[in-house]
Amino acid sequence: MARLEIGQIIAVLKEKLPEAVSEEVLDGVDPVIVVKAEQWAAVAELCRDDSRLGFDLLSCITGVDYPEREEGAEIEVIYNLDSTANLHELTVKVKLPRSDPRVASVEGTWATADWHERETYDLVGVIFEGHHNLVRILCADDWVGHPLRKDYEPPDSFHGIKNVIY
Amino acid sequence: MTEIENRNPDPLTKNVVLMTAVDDIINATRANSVWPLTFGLACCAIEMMATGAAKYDLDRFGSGPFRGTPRQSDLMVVAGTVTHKMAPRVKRLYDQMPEPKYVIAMGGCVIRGGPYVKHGYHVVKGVDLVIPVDVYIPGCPPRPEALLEGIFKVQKLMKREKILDRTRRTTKPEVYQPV
Amino acid sequence: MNLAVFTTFLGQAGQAIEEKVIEKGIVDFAADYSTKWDGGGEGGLFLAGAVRWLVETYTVPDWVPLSSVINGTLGAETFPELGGLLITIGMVFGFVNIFAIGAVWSERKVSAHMQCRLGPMEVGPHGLLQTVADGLKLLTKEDIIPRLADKTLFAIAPAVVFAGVLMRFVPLPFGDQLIASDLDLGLFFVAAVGAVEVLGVIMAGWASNNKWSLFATIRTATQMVSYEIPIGIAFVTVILCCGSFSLVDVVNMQGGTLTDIDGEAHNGWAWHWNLFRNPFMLILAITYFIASLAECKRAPFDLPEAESELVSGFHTEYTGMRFALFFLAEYAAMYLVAAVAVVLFLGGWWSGIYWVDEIGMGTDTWLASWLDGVLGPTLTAVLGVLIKVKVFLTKAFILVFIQMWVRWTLPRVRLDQMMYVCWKVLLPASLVCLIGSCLWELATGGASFFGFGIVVK
Amino acid sequence: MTEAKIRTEEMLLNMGPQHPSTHGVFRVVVRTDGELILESQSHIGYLHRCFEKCAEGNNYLQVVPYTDRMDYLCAMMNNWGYAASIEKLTGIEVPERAEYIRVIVAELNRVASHLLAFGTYGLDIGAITPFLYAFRDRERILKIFEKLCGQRLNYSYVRIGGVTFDMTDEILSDIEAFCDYFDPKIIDEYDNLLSYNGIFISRTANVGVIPADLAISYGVTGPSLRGSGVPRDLRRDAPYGIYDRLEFDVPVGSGEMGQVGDCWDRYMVRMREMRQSIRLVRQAIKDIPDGPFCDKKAFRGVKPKAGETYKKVEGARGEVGFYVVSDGTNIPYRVKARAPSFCNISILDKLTSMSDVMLADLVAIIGSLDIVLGEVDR
Repeated sequence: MARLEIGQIIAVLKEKLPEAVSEEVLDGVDPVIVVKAEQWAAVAELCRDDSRLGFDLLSCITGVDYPEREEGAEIEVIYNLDSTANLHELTVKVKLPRSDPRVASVEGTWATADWHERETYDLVGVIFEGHHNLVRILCADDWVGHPLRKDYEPPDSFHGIKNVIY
Repeated sequence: MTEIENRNPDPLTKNVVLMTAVDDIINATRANSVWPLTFGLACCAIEMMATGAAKYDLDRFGSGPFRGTPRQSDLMVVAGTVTHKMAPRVKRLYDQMPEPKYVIAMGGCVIRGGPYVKHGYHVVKGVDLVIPVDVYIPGCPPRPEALLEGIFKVQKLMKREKILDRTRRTTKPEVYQPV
Repeated sequence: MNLAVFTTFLGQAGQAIEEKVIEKGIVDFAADYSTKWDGGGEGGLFLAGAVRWLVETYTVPDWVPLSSVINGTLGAETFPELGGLLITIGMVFGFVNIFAIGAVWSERKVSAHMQCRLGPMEVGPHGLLQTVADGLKLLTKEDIIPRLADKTLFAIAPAVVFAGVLMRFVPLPFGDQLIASDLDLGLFFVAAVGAVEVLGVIMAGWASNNKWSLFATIRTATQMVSYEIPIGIAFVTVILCCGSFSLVDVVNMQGGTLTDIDGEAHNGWAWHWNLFRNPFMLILAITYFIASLAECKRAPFDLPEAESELVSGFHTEYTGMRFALFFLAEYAAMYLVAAVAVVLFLGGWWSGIYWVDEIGMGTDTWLASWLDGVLGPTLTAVLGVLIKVKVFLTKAFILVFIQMWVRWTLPRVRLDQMMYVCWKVLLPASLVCLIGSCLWELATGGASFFGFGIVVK
Repeated sequence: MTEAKIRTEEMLLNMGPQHPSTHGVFRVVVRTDGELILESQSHIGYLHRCFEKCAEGNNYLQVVPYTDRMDYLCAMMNNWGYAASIEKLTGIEVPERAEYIRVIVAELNRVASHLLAFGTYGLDIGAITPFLYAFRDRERILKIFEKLCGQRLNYSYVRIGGVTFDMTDEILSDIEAFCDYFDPKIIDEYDNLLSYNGIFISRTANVGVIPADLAISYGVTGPSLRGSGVPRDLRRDAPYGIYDRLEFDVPVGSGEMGQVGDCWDRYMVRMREMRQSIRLVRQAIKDIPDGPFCDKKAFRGVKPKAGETYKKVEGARGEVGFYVVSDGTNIPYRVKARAPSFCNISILDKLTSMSDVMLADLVAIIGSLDIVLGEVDR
């Protein structure tokens, strides 16, 4: 139980799942690791259960839309993990194709992911496979579109109420 | 503070002298006992609570009893941001209130969407798209004094009512029907 | 129910009446007539008697159309009874309304001052007319009956609740002789008619077709039925000790001139009140007060109208005047349970000071005879009645104030805790008090705790 | 009558979005068996004001007022969280004096927020007077803030690179006077009035117990997590600003009146935190240095280089986090707010299914989690 540096965290991950981490961005403001989408569920389990890592708290899930990337339109899902015992943190990124953004749900690993994933689905349109109830959470149930996609246009009116007035 | 002109276009009831004394009494009682609906949406609701609480004490003007149910309230203070998800509920609550009923739009968001007017895709740009509003109180959020002033405006409006006048009921614009 | 109202009424009644008053005095008249009406029985239908006297002595002037018919009918036997009844009802009703208006205002003021606020200030001096404004406003509000409600039940429920409370005022004295009807089974009547109110609340909640109301209904039914048991036991204990169901008798045994079992007269003082009759009575009084809070749905037992849980409880769907009736009933019930507590434990209209109590009672105490000399016998009698009314109302209002005080201080209990308090605390406590009181009466031969062996016949 | 002959029905009860004790426009659909709740389903989004979309449409400075309106009860901390994340992204150094001022205003705001939580919790439980007492004292804090920045609720006072206005000596003495007035006399009064009231304890102790591991799994943070006995406080565990120089305790729930993690514990953590906040304010006032109160350059506009960061601070309700993605322009590419209430309230459905919860308890639980809907829905 000790605070680990980012290098040690990656070492632990690679020791158990050598294929999972596809990219390490250590020169940014926060060090970020990029995990392959298909490996993410296993990585999440490992992060939580390995006592050296002990990431028991999922702080935040962020979906970011990048429609104009050189390597193809992408959606990034960013997970901010935190350890209440070890006091270290980790930012994990999963890159998904924008046309069909699918990633495994981690609500079984962290219960808080339930609502966070629903929110990300609602606003960014990422589909979390295996989520028990992936429906809209913030917008109205019959809302159309995912508002935080960069090409989103708000509806002119919704149920007879004028929406765009300028 | 804007107030809507009391609309009484009906020439039949506009100048009924006989009823003025009765009107005066009834309007005075109504104006001095404006019971607001406990209906907070967002930040403005906190200022509304502050208005009802120790320092500003809305109860001095007879508006103290915040009723939890629309059936027993005379005034709906729409305090906060109305969203598209909430709009049908606002409309329903308004419909559930007994006549005569009044609406105060408190804060920028309910007047015209406030800071969310441009990018707030989910925000109703003004509660008057959903229900008719009598008094608008600008501010983000308005101070409790502003809400008090708004309630005084409502009292003024109430004092101009005619009990024979049914136009108030019929001229309410049916802006929006929840689906 | 104030005698002042009554005398004003008299003042307007014309020459003939004035002569009669001077001739004989209203108190004597009333007593006379009520005795006549009662068939010579004990206890006074003072009000009804007085009214009958009025009606009989007052003649409609000749210029009024059909005056001969009216005068003829008034002289007959049946009409005055009916008239007296109606006026009695009117006065009880008037008292309840005026009390409710005052109580709502004072509740708002009391709460405001407890909460560093001022409360109503704008309508009338210190907002005195606030409740009048509220009431008139509610009267003129739109009356909504929900489409899916049971319309008949929905419409009559407030009336049933109000009637349930109002009916319990019948055997309730406001002072010596000031009583609508001194029923022999007065306490039994109070307890029994209480169930009507529960029925009304159940009707209201059920007919509203609202889930919150339904919850409130079930809560009310549970609560009021449960809490009637400790209240009933308190009644039984007092009845056992006093040997009478009549509220007037219960009061009379706590003050004034008491007669012991040997026929010897004693002066009645504050320690002759039932509260001090035996140690168990003290506990019982507290038990009764707690149970009575629940009975009239006051905090901390305000579960049926728990604002933070059930929106507005059983009257969620009620608008305007119907809602106002519930409101009135609630405040009337507050007074009612307080007044019953005064009758049962706090000596009713007896002030607890013998000399004061005997003013206008015909006994020859120094105060009474001095007043007789100063004011004359008629005015002394009136003064005596007024003092007793004042004493009774003061005691009741103090209890009502305590109810308010409790409400603005304590949080609300949960349903299961409410049941726990009733069945596991109040019920055993009151049962112990019942048995204890019985044994005490047996052991001491009815000696009161502080009263040094006064036994009331 | 045998039990089989009594027909019972489960009832579906819709609580909210307009309900006196859902603290805003929160909606719970509960399936009840009499007063017992079998299952509940929370619905949020009735106040979804599109913060994140608005943030993508305004420049970095203009986003600050939107953060106010997320958690309008402790706007200072939200401002701070956002400002801190941008400062981290751009590498702006905040002047020493500004850091002290930030601590003072944030802790005062925490007191104000906890006061409101205390008051409305009393209201939920059925005690009305504590609410008005709480507002009486909250007004004093608001008056100080009004003097400081002209606003009562949504201050936008903590900005990128410092604070908007300097703290004058007069305001400092006002704050000191408030501290002397408030602690310990007023908090003791609250404890007498509500905390140790028998009925209050019986309503809140052993109700809505959240075990520590469950709380962490659901991402519960702040006083609600500390009520479960987990001493996690970002001010101490991941110090930001000058918190590492100040002394304070982290109160945790200990099951004093019932089990660890019940409503009473969560409530009491808040009451004890108020004392700690006042302690922090007093220390900060004592040590506050002279100097500039802001980075003038940052006030004119910031343009971080491309990059992204997550910064969290301890708000009144828990971890306020901002994930900011910059693409090198003066408009953020993406701002994601991690709202503590959003995570805290997500545990409600689990709590109602775990143990016997009555309708009155549901109100107590929602109140003890102390949610702000502006933040839940953003």
